[in-house]
Amino acid sequence: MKKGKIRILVDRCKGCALCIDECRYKEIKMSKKLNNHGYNVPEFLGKGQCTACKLCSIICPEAAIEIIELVEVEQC
Amino acid sequence: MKKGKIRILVDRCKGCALCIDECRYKEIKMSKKLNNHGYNVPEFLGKGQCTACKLCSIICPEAAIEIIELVEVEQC
Amino acid sequence: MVIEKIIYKKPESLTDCNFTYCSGCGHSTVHKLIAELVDELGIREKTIAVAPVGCAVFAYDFWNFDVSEAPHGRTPVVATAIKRIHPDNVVFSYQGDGDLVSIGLAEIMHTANRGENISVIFINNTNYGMTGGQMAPTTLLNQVTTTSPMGRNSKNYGYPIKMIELLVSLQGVKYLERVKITSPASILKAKKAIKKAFLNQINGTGFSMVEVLSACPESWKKTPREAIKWIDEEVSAYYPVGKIKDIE
Amino acid sequence: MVIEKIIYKKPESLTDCNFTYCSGCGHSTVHKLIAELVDELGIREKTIAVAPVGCAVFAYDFWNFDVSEAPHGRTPVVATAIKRIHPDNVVFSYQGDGDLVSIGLAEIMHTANRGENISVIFINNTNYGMTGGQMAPTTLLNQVTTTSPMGRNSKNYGYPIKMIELLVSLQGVKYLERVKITSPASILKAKKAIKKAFLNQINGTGFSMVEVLSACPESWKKTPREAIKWIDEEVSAYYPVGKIKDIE
Amino acid sequence: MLGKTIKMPQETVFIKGNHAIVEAAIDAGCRFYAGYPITPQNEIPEYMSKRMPEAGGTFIQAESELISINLVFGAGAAGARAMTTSSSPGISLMQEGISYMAGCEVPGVIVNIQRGGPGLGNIAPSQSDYYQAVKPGHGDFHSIVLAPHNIQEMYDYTVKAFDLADKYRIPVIVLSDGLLGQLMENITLKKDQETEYLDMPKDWALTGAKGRDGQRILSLLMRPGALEKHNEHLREKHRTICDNEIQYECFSIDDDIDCLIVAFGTVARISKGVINIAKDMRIGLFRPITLWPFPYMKINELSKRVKKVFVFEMNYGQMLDDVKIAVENSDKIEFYGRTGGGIPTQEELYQFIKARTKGRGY
Amino acid sequence: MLGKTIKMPQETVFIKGNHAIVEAAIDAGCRFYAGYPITPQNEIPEYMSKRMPEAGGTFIQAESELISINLVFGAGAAGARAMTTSSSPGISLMQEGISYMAGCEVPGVIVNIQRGGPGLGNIAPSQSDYYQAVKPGHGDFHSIVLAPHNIQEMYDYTVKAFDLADKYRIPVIVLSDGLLGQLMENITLKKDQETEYLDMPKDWALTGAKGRDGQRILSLLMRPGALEKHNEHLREKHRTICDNEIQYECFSIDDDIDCLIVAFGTVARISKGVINIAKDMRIGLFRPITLWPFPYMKINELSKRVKKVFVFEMNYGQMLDDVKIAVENSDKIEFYGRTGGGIPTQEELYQFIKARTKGRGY
Amino acid sequence: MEERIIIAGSGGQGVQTLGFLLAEVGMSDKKRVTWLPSYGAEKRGGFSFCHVVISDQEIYSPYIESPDTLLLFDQRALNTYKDYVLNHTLVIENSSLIKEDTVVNGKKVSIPATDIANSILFTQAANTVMAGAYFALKTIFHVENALKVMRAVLVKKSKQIFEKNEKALYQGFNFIKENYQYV
Amino acid sequence: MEERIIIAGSGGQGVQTLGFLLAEVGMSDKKRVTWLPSYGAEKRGGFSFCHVVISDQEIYSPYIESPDTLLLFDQRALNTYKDYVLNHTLVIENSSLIKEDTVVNGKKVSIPATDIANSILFTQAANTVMAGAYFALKTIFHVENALKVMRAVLVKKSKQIFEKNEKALYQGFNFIKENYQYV
Ligand SMILES: Cc1ncc(C[n+]2csc(CCOP(=O)(O)OP(=O)(O)O)c2C)c(N)n1
Ligand SMILES: Cc1ncc(C[n+]2csc(CCOP(=O)(O)OP(=O)(O)O)c2C)c(N)n1
Ligand code: SF4
Ligand code: SF4
Ligand code: SF4
Ligand code: SF4
Ligand code: SF4
Ligand code: SF4
Ligand SMILES: [Mg+2]
Ligand SMILES: [Mg+2]
Repeated sequence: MKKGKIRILVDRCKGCALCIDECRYKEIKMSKKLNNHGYNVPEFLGKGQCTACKLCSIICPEAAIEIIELVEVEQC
Repeated sequence: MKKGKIRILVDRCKGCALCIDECRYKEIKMSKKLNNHGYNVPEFLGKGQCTACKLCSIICPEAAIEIIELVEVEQC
Repeated sequence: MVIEKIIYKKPESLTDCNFTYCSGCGHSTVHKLIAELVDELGIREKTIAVAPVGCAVFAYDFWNFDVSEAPHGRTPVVATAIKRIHPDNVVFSYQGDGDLVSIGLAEIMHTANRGENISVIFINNTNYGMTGGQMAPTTLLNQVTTTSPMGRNSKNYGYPIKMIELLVSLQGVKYLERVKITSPASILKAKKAIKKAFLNQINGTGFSMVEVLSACPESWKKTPREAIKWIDEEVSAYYPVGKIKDIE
Repeated sequence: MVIEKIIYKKPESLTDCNFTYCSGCGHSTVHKLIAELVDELGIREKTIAVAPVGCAVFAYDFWNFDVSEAPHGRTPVVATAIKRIHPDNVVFSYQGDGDLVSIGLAEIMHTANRGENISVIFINNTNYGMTGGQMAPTTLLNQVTTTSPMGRNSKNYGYPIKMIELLVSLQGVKYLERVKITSPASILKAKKAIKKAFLNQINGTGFSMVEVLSACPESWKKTPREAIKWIDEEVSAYYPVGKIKDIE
Repeated sequence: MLGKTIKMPQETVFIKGNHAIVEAAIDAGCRFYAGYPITPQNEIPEYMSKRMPEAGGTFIQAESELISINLVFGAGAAGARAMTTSSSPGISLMQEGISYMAGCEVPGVIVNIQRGGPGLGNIAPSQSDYYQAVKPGHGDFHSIVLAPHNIQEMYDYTVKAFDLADKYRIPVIVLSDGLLGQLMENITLKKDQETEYLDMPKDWALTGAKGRDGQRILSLLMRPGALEKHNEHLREKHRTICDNEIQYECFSIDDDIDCLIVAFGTVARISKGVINIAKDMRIGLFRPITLWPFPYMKINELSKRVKKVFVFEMNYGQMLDDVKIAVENSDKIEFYGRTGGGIPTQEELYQFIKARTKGRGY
Repeated sequence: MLGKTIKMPQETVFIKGNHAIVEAAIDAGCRFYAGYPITPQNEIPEYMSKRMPEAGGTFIQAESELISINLVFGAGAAGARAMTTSSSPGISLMQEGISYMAGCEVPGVIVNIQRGGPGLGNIAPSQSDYYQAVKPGHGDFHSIVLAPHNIQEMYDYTVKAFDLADKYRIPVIVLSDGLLGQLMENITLKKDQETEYLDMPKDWALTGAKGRDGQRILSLLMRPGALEKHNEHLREKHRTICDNEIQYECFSIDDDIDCLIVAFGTVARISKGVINIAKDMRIGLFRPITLWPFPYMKINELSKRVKKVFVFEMNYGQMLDDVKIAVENSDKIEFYGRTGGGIPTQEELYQFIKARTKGRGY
Repeated sequence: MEERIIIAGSGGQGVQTLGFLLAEVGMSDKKRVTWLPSYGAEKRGGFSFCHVVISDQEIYSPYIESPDTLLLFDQRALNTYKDYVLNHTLVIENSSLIKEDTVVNGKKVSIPATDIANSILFTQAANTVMAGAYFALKTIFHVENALKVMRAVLVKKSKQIFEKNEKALYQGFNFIKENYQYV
Repeated sequence: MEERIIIAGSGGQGVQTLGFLLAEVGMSDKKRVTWLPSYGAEKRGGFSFCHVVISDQEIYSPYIESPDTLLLFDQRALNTYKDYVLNHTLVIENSSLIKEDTVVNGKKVSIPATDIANSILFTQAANTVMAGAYFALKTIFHVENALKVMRAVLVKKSKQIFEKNEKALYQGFNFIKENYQYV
């Protein structure tokens, strides 16, 4: 299983909450924060369960979610 | 077999000749006459073979052919 | 004794004005059929026609019932409004292929889709007759016209539009038939189809359209006989005649 | 050691301007997909879009490639001309259902019939979003809108027009697919369909159109989630998704 | 719902301009409406979709402005009182249809809630369709053009539009704008009023040829001279209208004014405010209500009594043409216009007058 | 085929007005044409369907005038020289599109071979689209309007139209009529001429964002003040055009004329004939060639030198409005117009002048 | 020199072709020429006319109200244009199709053009017969000039058609020469 | 008496509703009233404003350039309208959403309307809080009058919603009474 995390571009987000439904690991949750446009935005929990599966970014209408894969590399 | 004759409303006729093709008894023939609009018009020959079948009037675009049935009636 | 019984004469619903169409023109035949039907159905006093812009714009000179003009292509729209105002009248639009398929395509489709209870008589002569025989969306492939001097090619102009086939999928449409008028038999069939379109309206069935493959000897540069032959051989090969939809 | 590899970010073909559409609006999703595809196909420098009059008129703020406006409904006409002038560019029209099915019905049909080698992205959200949610020819039966306060009834307004089914009979049309964007899986399918429409154009295949069933939470008075559900349950029941025509 | 009409005592209501149009049409006996959405007139088709069925009439949401105007043409030809509404780009699309109505002498009412242009422009109020209303599309014809300046007049002149349309068999345009369309104000409705020409017989209308020969609604006149004769008939009608139907308001015009403002619609209203604050100057307002027929004579007469004629519009000077025609001495005329949806304020008009009169008001 | 162009020695040809338009467009580098049939301009799309492919350009037979004008819009936006042609009712249908071209600053040429109106009218020549050409559709904009009066000018001003369109990014209308469209006359073609602005770079055109950010062709400007700013820019452009592009012809205007005729196009031609036969009167002709920008100043100046200003048109007085604006003293103006396809004859114009000047020519 | 000609008849009679021929002849003589057809309705057998002006100088109005010459093919043409005839107008009328002649002014010449054309078994050439008559009457052009122009156009199509037209032209020309002394 | 009010904020904050409420209160007091909304874009979270004029006499311009009262809901509203403030203008600003206050002229009153609304667990009622502040500051209307109008409209919808709004109204009213002496 890949490991990953996401970055929400808070000011692009419109708080539609569709990403939350999509994450089967419940790594995303609605927060109490309002962004600059007054939308209530979700936050990434970072429980370490994110697999960088991209589903949240695919459903996100706003292209507001960046997906980051965490790749283990040998130190050299 | 019914007997009939036709009357061509010469000034409605445009000389398209379609009626001529339609009469299987060849009762209609193109004449040398020009009507008031300059069209060369056909004439009814009256050979006595007309059956008032109406085919000529059906094909006539101009409603220029009247069909007359000749009905034998007992004198009284 | 022999008495003379007139069994056919020019219908009452025609005025005394001669048709001004070219010799052998299909408009004349269809005008005549419509007048005959209006007589036969006894609806002269409640018929309202909408004439198109096209050769048949002059229809109002020939029919002795109410006729309105309409801007080019908007013919079924004008008919729709008249029918909505006078639902008990018999209202039909009479349209050429330029009027109906080209500039008025949106109008006929929306009218059909709304299922307006009108009858549409559609005269397809595969060109713009009135303006001098230009290419229409209905022009056959390779047909030479004044704007397709090398013949219509599908690469630049696509394929001839089959209007009936296009309308068939619309639920609002109740009756579609394509006819020709090249012989007494086909003319009688055409008349029956138009009658059905009128009766559908009278019975409240809904939108009906009859497409008539119609001669334009003038633009086709053919004699009336040749024109009819061309319809039988070429035009109806591409545009098959017959009843395509009939929902009671 | 763990290094961070960004495997998805906002596509290059989007400007830094945030979408101004409502939360959960389908336009945003499709804009994003198109931008991703333009990046992936490496065609940003030769893509020319034509934006409609409708909510997506603002598309030109969001895409970082050339975009033209077009009068309401004439979108595919403008695209046609641009493509004819620049045949090596990738030209697509992006249109709402009001734009494409209502006022622009003749334009899309004639463009399709001419077989113009363009791609059409058709956003069907069953209403006029931009003007405040009025009934469109695509509005579902019984759907309440600001101009169908009692719900659309077929008697006065006919039936919702299935555009894809209407275009299918035109020979000039090469590819038609209806998609939805209600889940990651369906979004990926939608993306594939749009890609195919672009590739068809690049390969010279001809006219391609993809219809996207798209959420308009604002007019539907639904949350984004409810809107998506309504598409899955109601909208796509009437407008079945899938590939309807595909001629190579 | 916001902007919903509020009923007040004594038959008055607090109502939005767009809604007032609807009530007026229904009160005037209009039972056929067709329209296509466009901001800022959407409340008209929206409200109509409810009100017209209630009134037993036909509401059709047209699929385009071409369909709208041609539905109105057909309904008018059938003898009905019919209306469509739109805003600037949509009205441009109706130009052919309006010309047909004029040529065929089919009555009908067209409401234009103008917005900024050219092209798609924006949705803010504007008066930049003066030209296409008053100097219309192809052929020698005119529509009567009425320009209300408050919501009471949105109602009253819409009612009147139907009367004029029937009286003269002519298209009548109510030329309003986005501000008046959206504005709410108290007005008095005259419910179910008898309009003067409502029961006027329309023997020319198409109703079926019952007991008579078929009759025609047409504008094609191909026989040599026929169209010219028809146009002469139309011109005669135009002359009659010019003689009888000119309407205007003189506001604060007394014998010793130095300046005359000429303005219509929204800008006329704002100009009244200018006069109200410009206590230091002697200014009157002449407000044309009929833009066609245009009150040339009256303006000419008034212009002789003043030192300056100010023309204020929400465009770059369209009515200005007609004022120039009316005013003999062009040096007297000063124009100030805002465009693209800009609304001139009392203050800027006041300052403009001041600047052009060296502060003296003339 | 009748009406076929006949080549003459020395690069002159005997050519039909409608065909001259086609040759001019091709010679001016137009490689995109879209049109829909309508009499009396059918020879243009017909001849184009042959000539444009020969010239390697695109000919599209549009399925309506809406499609025509929007194809021209698209081709213009893509940087091409593009043209459409029609006649009056068809031009009415283009009003929205022309407004968009003006708003988006897309160049393009629109030829109007005017016919009688209103409505379907007839197919005889007319000048009754002056209004919709010169006082156009929605929004504050202008097209440049050129009015040729013979076949040489049908050619020359069509070529010029393309130059002006590109120079100013503006729609240009060639306002002709059925008589000039159908007339054959000897003219000189300037084959493959270099037009002044043919190679003008069009960085604003949509060609794909090669090495740059995406750019836009648009007219929607919703941000507060943005549209007004854009309109001010358009107005500046209009002013520049007014300063630089006014064209007219003074015919037989010398110091001691008593009467001035103002006429354009076909009627100007006939008016020359009037002057030719009216040896007993001292008459000059002022012929505006650009109808917008209109030569107000020159007419104003000339009008001061004469006792009468005659305005002759094939309509009920549309350019008359602009002449009234130009001429200070309205009592001097006498109007004679034929309409609905009527063509005024030399004789009737001559008699009219005589009657209005008590036979003295003034 | 300015010669203003109106030709009128019905669609199909060759009215426009005749006008065009005269225009070409004028041009071959290095004159300025305008040719203004009627348009739109003639194909339906309707009224057809054209205006041709041939001149040494700039031609102002190509639209003719006071014709120097009127070539009338049939009764309707005569009825329409009879009031245009001025004292100086030359009227050439096709007497085969004009029965009631009500023209009073002008110089009048009648020629049975249709009958002459029929007599050479080429009805369509009635217009060429009329042309022949015109050239016999108006000496501003040489009939040979006309023949040259006709040859250039017609020979391309068919030698036979040219020859028939040539015959028609001369029959029209000679008919006038034989029947009208005062020319 | 003429009171010219501009209200501004973002779509969804109840700007139009507040304007409409003030208009209704004016009417209930037998005044002439105009209400001019912004239209078209606000549903997309865009800028939203309305102009309300309440007067004893005919109202000329319903479009306001020199407001007597400005009700500003957020930073963008303030930025847009700060230059409209004249010496006599009363500015009521929602300090919950306005952080940089650059207004210099006029009489200024700050109230944390959004916070107050949140505190009664009804964020949507920020506009009613603002209304309460307005009625506390401008004595041309009675707050009871406003309550009556609100009751007529809201009770139809839900008693609970009315009660929350009533509470919001009074909290706004009282906040002013408690914090601003000069009123
Ligand atoms: C708006 C407009 N565009 C174009 C025309 C010119 N026009 C008149 S009839 C016609 C086409 C007629 O073709 P069709 O409808 O097929 O009728 P047909 O004459 O062939 O019977 C056209 C283009 C017009 N009158 N109005
Ligand atoms: C000629 C014209 N008519 C009407 C309008 C108003 N208008 C703007 S957008 C629109 C409809 C948009 O609906 P749709 O195409 O479905 O797009 P959506 O906003 O739903 O994405 C209308 C009618 C216009 N701008 N121009
Ligand atoms: S990438 Fe997948 S696992 Fe990670 S947050 Fe998004 S949906 Fe959840
Ligand atoms: S899907 Fe995107 S826009 Fe919606 S809440 Fe998640 S991050 Fe925000
Ligand atoms: S009725 Fe029949 S038989 Fe008689 S002429 Fe006509 S076609 Fe011949
Ligand atoms: S079918 Fe009719 S129009 Fe044709 S030739 Fe016979 S009678 Fe004449
Ligand atoms: S041109 Fe064609 S359609 Fe028109 S009248 Fe002649 S034959 Fe009929
Ligand atoms: S109104 Fe509908 S289509 Fe328009 S932006 Fe909002 S959700 Fe999207
Ligand atoms: Mg046709
Ligand atoms: Mg939509």
